[in-house]
Amino acid sequence: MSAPATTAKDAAGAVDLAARGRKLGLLMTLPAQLLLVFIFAFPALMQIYISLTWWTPGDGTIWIYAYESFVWFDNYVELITSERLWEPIGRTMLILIVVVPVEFVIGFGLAVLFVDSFPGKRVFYSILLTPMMVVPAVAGYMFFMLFQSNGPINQILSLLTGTDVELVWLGDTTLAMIAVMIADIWQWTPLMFLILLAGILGVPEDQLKAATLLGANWGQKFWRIVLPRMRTVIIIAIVIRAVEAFKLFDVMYVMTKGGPGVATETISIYIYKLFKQLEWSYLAAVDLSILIALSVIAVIGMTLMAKAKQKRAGDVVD
Amino acid sequence: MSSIELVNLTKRFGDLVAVNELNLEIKDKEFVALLGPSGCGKTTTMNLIAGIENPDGGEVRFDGKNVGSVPLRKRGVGFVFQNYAIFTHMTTYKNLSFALEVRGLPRDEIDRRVHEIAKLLDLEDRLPVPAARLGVNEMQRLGIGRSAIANPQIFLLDEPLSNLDAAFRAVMRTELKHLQHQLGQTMVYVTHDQLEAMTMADRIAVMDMGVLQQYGTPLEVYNRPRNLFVARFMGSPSMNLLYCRLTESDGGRALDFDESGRVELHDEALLKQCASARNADLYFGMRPEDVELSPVTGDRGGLAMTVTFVEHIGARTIVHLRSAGHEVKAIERNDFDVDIGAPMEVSPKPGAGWLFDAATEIALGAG
Amino acid sequence: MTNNRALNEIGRYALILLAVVIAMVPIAWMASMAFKPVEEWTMSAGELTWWPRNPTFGNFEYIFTGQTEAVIISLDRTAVGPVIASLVTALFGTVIAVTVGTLGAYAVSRFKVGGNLPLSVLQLRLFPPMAVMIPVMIMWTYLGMIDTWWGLSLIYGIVTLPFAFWLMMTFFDEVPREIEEAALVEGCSPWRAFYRVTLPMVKAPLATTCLFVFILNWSDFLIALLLTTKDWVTIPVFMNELFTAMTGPMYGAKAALGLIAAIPPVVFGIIIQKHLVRGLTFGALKQ
Amino acid sequence: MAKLELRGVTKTYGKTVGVANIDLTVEDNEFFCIFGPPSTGKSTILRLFLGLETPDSGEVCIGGEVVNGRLPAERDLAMVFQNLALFPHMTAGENLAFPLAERKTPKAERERRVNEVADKLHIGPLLNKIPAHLSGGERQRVAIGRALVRDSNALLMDEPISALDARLREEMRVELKRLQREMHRTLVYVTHDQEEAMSVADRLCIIRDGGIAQIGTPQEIYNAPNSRYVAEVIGAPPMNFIAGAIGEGGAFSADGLDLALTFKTNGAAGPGDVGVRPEDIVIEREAPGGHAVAATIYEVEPLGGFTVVALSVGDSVLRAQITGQPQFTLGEPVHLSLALDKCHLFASADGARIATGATG
Repeated sequence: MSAPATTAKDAAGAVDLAARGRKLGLLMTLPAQLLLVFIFAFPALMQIYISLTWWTPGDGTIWIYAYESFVWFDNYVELITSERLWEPIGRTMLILIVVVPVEFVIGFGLAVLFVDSFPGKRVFYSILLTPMMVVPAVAGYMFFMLFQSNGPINQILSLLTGTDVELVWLGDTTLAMIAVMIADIWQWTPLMFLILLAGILGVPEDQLKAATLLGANWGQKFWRIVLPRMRTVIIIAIVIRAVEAFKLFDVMYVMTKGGPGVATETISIYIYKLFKQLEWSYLAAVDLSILIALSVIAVIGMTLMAKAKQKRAGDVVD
Repeated sequence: MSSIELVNLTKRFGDLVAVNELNLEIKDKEFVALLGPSGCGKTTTMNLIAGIENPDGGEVRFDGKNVGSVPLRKRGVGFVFQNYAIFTHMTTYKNLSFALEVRGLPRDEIDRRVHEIAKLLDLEDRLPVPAARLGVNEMQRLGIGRSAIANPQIFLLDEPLSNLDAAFRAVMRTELKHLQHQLGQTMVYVTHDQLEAMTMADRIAVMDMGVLQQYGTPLEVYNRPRNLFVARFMGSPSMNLLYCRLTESDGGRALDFDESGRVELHDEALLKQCASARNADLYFGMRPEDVELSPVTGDRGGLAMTVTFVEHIGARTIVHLRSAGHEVKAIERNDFDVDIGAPMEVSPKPGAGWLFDAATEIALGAG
Repeated sequence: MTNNRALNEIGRYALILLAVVIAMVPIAWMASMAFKPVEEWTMSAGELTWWPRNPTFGNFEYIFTGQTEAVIISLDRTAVGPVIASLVTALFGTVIAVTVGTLGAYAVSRFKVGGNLPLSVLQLRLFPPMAVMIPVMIMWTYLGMIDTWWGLSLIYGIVTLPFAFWLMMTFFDEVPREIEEAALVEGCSPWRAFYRVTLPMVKAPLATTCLFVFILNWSDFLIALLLTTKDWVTIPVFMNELFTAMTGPMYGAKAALGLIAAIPPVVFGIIIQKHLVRGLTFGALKQ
Repeated sequence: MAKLELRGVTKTYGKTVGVANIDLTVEDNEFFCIFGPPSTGKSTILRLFLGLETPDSGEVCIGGEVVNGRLPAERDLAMVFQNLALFPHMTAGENLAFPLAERKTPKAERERRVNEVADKLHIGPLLNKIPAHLSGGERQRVAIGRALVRDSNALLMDEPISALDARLREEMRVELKRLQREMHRTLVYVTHDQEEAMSVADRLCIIRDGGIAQIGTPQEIYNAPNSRYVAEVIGAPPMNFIAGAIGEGGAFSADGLDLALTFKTNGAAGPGDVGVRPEDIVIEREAPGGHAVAATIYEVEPLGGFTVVALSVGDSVLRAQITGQPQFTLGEPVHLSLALDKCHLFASADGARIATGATG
């Protein structure tokens, strides 16, 4: 009785909404895709090419002729064997392992204090966020001044301990590392505080009220409702901080330039030095290894977050 | 078990008075509905009873004892939230056992009671399932079970049926009523749906702007509304309210509806109401099903109106009529039909009619 | 019952005040140093002063005009250039990142195109800029973009693209589909529906994203250190240079410049405080 | 104004079926109502007409012309969405003028039409307010105004008044019906409120899982449902069903119930159900002659205007709807009799209606 059913494809000879939308969509993502190719694809190929040679800008030839000094995987071999690379990685990991947990604990403690409202809450909240907003290089310089041997920190310590404290913070290897960690904790604890507070406040109000009405006290509510619901937030906070820690450069460089010696030389500072010494082919190999390592971490982090988010999305009633 | 008394209960949010000097007495094992439009203070009243909100004035008493100082945790009140507030990160079993676990009861007793309540609410096979994956209807029953398991004396429900689809809502109305008889608890039920209140409640407290308008059995509130607000709010379609003036003429009383006509009063009940009328300006209230429609003959002493619209809605037909200053809706059986524009005579069925003082909006018969 | 609640309150305030003091000390010290005259720059431990005995604007005058009577050596270059450089590059970097990011975010949010775009953009965010410096250096020198404002702005635009992209995507996801469909039905093409309806609706979130990305670009040090030499050196890099062999670090001058550099991000940060969580966690978490 | 048609249209979203092989015609200038329980494909039909969805197969026609490939903008339809979809950053006046502005209508003409629609919907004073400052009812009128401001081919509405409170809904449905008549528009109206559907529709289309169960006037659908499904979804409280068996010659017998009903069935036999609406059941206290059946009162629900009385008869429960407020006590023995001409016989197998009207 009706005309022969025509399939959507030919009936939609003209372009239908979905197709038109996709066309517009592809057009709109073009700039982003171009930028990504410009910063990802081309550089990656270039780095792979250079990393297989002994080319350095100092040779007088431009990088395209690097093939003259093909050494295949020598750079990678040296990279793995020489401890010169593993030390900075070790130091960065050390900073990571100390700094992130401390920031987490302080951040969580502060977040718990800010759960219910009290007079002045908004003002204190803004003040506690300011360290995170300060330009890292400037923060580095602040702590450079504070940690001078005749600086305020020594003075405060003298006051507290009654003795005359004259620690040479930036001159001594272990003290410098502690100073650098303090600076990082000072700057990035507010980030933990911000994320964890959002996590706690993200717990649906009604579920907390329901728990109280069912007879749960403060502790039971915290362990049975707040904490389990915050697993995803805690993962997010730690993954973000861990990734940031890999990029530590500004504060360290301004405070100690990686010194004294190589005491506070993070992976980024080590790469910067290699860059300045124009050992670009070896550096290309180092960069690629880091890129691969971090991509693996990124994928793991992403799947963790996606799985957690998907689980949260499963909360129908939320 | 426990009765509830609200004495001069008052709650303010800034300069908005959410609950204004509310006095209400709910007997033990009674099912009371707090009914009113959104923002009338019914949910705030429930929160005051539960202890989620603290009153600015007056008292909440359980069995005569003021519970103002009893913390939320210890009031032993069951509460079902409008969106159920299920612990979506736990399984159905864990939701049900929560109340008992926080009281530190032994494991085997918890297990027994969880299975008992699950069977009662037909959730037995859903116990291991994560609560987030339950359907809306199951979640609603879980919300009730989670509180009921601790056998609270008082059970408060905040519009629990509003998220359900129409068919299942009718089923849940009867199921909730039977559950209340079975558990034998005092139940306070907040809703804006007057049909729900009529079918489930033993008594209805109609509220508006934080003030109690009327408190009585469903039929009392429906048949003898205390004021214009209750008259308009109850019933679907709502009561017809026609402005008129009471006139005396040679011994008989009549209601003058200006151009729509005059109606002599012979009905005993109406005359008794007029006796207590303090001024002549009145509203004549007539439920749509109490309206008698007849072709214009002039001898029935009714109002002359014309049909403006006819709505066939299945079992009933709603006839819309209009005259110079008045609009009336009448309900007829399914097979009733009339052309738009046809003149009709509108008069109250015997015994129907409920008068209100136009100024104070209070029903004359309410006394 | 009430007294231990009072105790809680006191405990809470004490801890918060301690945290506030720790947060404020470094900033306060730099602020006070910025107003200290030369003689108070370096003090022997004994009489270190927290607040400048006789505060002066000398340091600001010094960094912006190159000399002030208290300091014998004059600067060969004033801080005016770097301040302009920081402003210009941060601004144009923001324009690039937000424009490209917004278009891409809308396309992915609405038309589910772009396949791996979201993931690859995120990856861009995760690894350190240092790891791309060699190719960037070679390309930028080849294209003559070293020490130019557009060179620096372009790299800033790319590095902060992930933030703009993900932030705008969360805001676009919150725009109800029906509103756009209403525009389509009333006569708009998909582009006009975006331009006339969706974009105006996200004006406030767009401003927030701009501020957020501006803070990130303004705070950069490493990229500017590598890609600029003289003309377009930004404030952090210039601060690093304020170190002459003779007098050692010019504390007061650097503190003054540091103060100027710190103000914009702190102010903007507080303005967009509500959306910080969303930005930093890529929309995984909303306030 | 134009006729809207779907010819053999199917639309699926991955595994879930939106609509399956639907044939539907909306006549010009008709108030065509689509009714069905939530998420059974009603909105998909509107989205197919609007072009927001493209059918997997079949043709969408407006005014006889196949428009499958056309963009929504080129179909010249007007739509009121369930959440109204007003442009939040524009004032009510700008919302109303938007369709005309998009179609490059000259300014003077735009203003004239906007004011004309504003007067008709009494939203004149609201024109310079933004939607956030309007009440639910006012926002709803502005959305309708935006759809009426242009002479579109047809007007589509997706449950436009479901968000309003009961009182306003009753008034709005009457006003919508009157507006549709005055402005001579073809209107396709989707709702899941069966009272609203019965009240407004010229013709009513009952949807079941993406397919059409029945199309007809509200009276036809109410009095002659073509299947048990339609009988159940239309009418509140819902129709009662008595399970039993149909013998030769159309005699219906249900076990545990001495009910003697014979239907004109042309030889169909086997399991069947008798359906009777609550208002077609009569309750008497004393036993009248004829075919009254003994029963006891199971439950009484006073609803003010009428009362729903549940009667337990044999092992099944029937609900009767009595006007007024009769007084019954639970468990009281009574007698019920059925309005024979209103009884329907359904085949248990496929639920199809076999006959209507029985003899005692």
